[in-house]
Amino acid sequence: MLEYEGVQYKGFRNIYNEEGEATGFQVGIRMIGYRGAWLSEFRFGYIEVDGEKFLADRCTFVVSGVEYTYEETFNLGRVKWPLNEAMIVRVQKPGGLAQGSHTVSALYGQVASYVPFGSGELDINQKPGGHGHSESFGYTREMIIV
Amino acid sequence: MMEIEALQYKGFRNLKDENGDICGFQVGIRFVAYRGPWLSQFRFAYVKVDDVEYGPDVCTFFVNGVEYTYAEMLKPENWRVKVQMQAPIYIHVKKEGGLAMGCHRVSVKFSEIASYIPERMDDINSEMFEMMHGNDPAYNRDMIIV
Amino acid sequence: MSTSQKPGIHRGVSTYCWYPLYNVNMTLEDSFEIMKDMGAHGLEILADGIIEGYPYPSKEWLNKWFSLCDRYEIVPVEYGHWVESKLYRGRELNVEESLEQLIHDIKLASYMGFTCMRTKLGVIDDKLTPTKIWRDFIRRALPYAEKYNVVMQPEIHWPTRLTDQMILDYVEFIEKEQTQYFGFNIDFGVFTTDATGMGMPPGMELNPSKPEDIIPLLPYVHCCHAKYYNMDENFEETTIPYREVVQIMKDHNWNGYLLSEYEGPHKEDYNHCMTQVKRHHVMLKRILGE
Amino acid sequence: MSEERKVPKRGISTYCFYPQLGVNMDLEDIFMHMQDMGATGLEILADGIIPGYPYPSEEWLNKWFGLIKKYDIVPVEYGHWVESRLYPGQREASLEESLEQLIRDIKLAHYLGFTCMRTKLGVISETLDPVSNWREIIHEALPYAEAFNVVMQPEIHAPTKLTDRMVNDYVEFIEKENTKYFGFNIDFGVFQNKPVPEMARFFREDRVSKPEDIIPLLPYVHCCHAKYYNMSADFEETTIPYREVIQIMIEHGWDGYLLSEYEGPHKEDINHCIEQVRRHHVFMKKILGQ
Repeated sequence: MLEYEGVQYKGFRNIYNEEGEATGFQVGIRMIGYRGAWLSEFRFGYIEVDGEKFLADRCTFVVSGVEYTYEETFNLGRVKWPLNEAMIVRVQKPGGLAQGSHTVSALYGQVASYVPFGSGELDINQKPGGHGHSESFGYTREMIIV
Repeated sequence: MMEIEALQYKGFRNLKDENGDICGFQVGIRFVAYRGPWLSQFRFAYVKVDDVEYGPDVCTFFVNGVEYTYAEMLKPENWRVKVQMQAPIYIHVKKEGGLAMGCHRVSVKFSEIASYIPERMDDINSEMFEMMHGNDPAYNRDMIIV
Repeated sequence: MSTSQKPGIHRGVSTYCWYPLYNVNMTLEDSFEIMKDMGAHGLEILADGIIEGYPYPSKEWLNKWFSLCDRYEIVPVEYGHWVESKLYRGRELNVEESLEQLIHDIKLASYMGFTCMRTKLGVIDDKLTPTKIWRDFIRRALPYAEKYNVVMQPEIHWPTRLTDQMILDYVEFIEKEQTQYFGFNIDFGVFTTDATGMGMPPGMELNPSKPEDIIPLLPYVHCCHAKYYNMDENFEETTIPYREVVQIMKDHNWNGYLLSEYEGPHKEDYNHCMTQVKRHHVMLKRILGE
Repeated sequence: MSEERKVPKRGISTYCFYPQLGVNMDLEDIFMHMQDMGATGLEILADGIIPGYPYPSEEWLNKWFGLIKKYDIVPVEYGHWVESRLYPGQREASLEESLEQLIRDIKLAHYLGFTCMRTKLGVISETLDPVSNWREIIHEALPYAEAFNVVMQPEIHAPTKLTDRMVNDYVEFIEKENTKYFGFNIDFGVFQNKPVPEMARFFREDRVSKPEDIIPLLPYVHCCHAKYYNMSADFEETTIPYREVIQIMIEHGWDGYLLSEYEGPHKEDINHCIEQVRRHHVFMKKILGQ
């Protein structure tokens, strides 16, 4: 099941290479909406942890088990981020996150052709958010790395 | 999915007999617990709607799709049938004309025998149930008949 | 009127009413149970979010779909989908690409038993004017709509008004094409005085369509979003003149489904949404004299 | 190779989320949290977790083995009950009725990959003394436990004390039977020495066990319920002397599983439960030197 919030608690942990060194961390995000996004319509702003923003260049995005760079999503108009699935954002950060509690935020969204405003590019100075629907929340959460 | 309450909103409706006349109403319940009882360990006192109590004599119970009277459930050989946790029990209450359209105050009093708890607790009419669930929103809900 | 629906005005529900709760603490079957509770059999789904594996659902999921519809006596009415004009950065979808999406959805909607589609077109301005090439790909999709017996319907949604130019363009197109397979879903939100359910902020007062504005359009309307923003304890919708609108539809022998669609506050609160939809259907039953 | 320091291992019980299961959580969600925390030891409560219990379908069993592999889960303890008041009027189940339940669970626990069982016997007194024929029941079941390689363990749970006669009876039985297939799960709640905020009325000052009371019992303990009632913001369990108990376990080379089991307030609040279990495992990693 998904958690109601945009940022998911499940899946929040450090990630390690074969030698067992922490190379970064991962966090799940879900679309609080009524339709999944074609990858070419997915828009990413940032993952922010304790004030440090990680932009697309330091992230990869896992959907249905397949990992994509942000650029790779631009032309994928027939691959769907399913609504009932959390996208796992893998963030490069040597040493990963320290054990303990962190303030984790995310800014992301999807282009909606049926609404008038722009191409959906996200300004990284925007505050965390997803879709701008009134009933969506949980784009900033206190979460613990064990 | 089930609702977190013991008394389920889903399933709350009037029931029709073969020739389409309303012959009663339905209420779903679930055990907010880590296990369900064997059928013969199920205990039921009443479904109460707007202060009218409907006891076991006017109720039948749908467990895993099979309909039982209360007496049938308590038969010794039914200790081999387990109340599954993955779905509610639906109670069919006989009441000519069913419930009027509109909002009703619904309460339910049921429990189970747990051998690992002292026998004193077996009596459903002990004041223990009232103390624990008297005005517990999980056992008392305002629900609408459409 | 699309062929397979029985005459009269019938009640239904859109899965939109619970969209933030799906896959959190609700499933499609849960909404069917609630519909059965209310005797509201008409269904609208938003295909993209509801159909697992969209746009290529597995055989297993489709089998489950048909058995659930059968078991809960669900009447598939409206299949909500989108023609994604802004699928790629920097350009609009061309006619061929739009047609590919549209035809796929027509086939899937028909296969799943739907008779109407809520066809959401890409827009190019704040008045929600559709993409310039809409006539080109809708015209080329009409033979498919006819073959698969589904009506394509853009949704007329506030702030658009029933008397806007866009509506006249749609009617002109339908008359010119002489087609029954293009029409529109009128969202009752066009009649609302308060699209928040909590009172419009000062200076943002709405200029809603009047109930009688619907009359000339009724021949082209196959189902409606029975929008509700706030149901009070007396089972009244406090922002939309429901009785007037439905009376006009009855007087003009309109046939079709009113599909409840909640857009008020607290959509994350299961019990709130449950109470609101049930109050809505008590009101609809009273107005429809059921 | 340096002698690997024997240290208790971390896991969790599905009991931590029981009000959420089937509502807004499923078993796979719990497995993901376990992987997040590196706490891969698992306790399930069989009756509630296994759909179709006690006869799970082939399909569910396949899914079970798939999930265990996918999330590197170590099945540790299979919680089950030997009911003694099965139907109205019955005060103690017969030996046959008891064995029918127990042997069936031994086989299912083994098949699912578990090595321990939390065997909850019926009680006949306010101080939770087990049914009078518990020795015959366990004695007859021992050959099955051995054949299927699972250890049956009643749980020693507050208000029972480690020095109570009941515990002594168990030890006497084990020595007499000279068996490795009967022991007990010690629930850390027996060491609780401070009341739980908001639940003070349940605390019994007179029934607190001292950490050293565990020493003579360690040979018979295969896993423990790492009970926690209240984890503070700085990752401390505020009601149980964890450090002393775990220090003793390490000194005596005990390296079984500590299975987190939450029994504090607000169990219906999913975010509270997630945060409490994560704080618990930060705390346990610290005192286990991981």
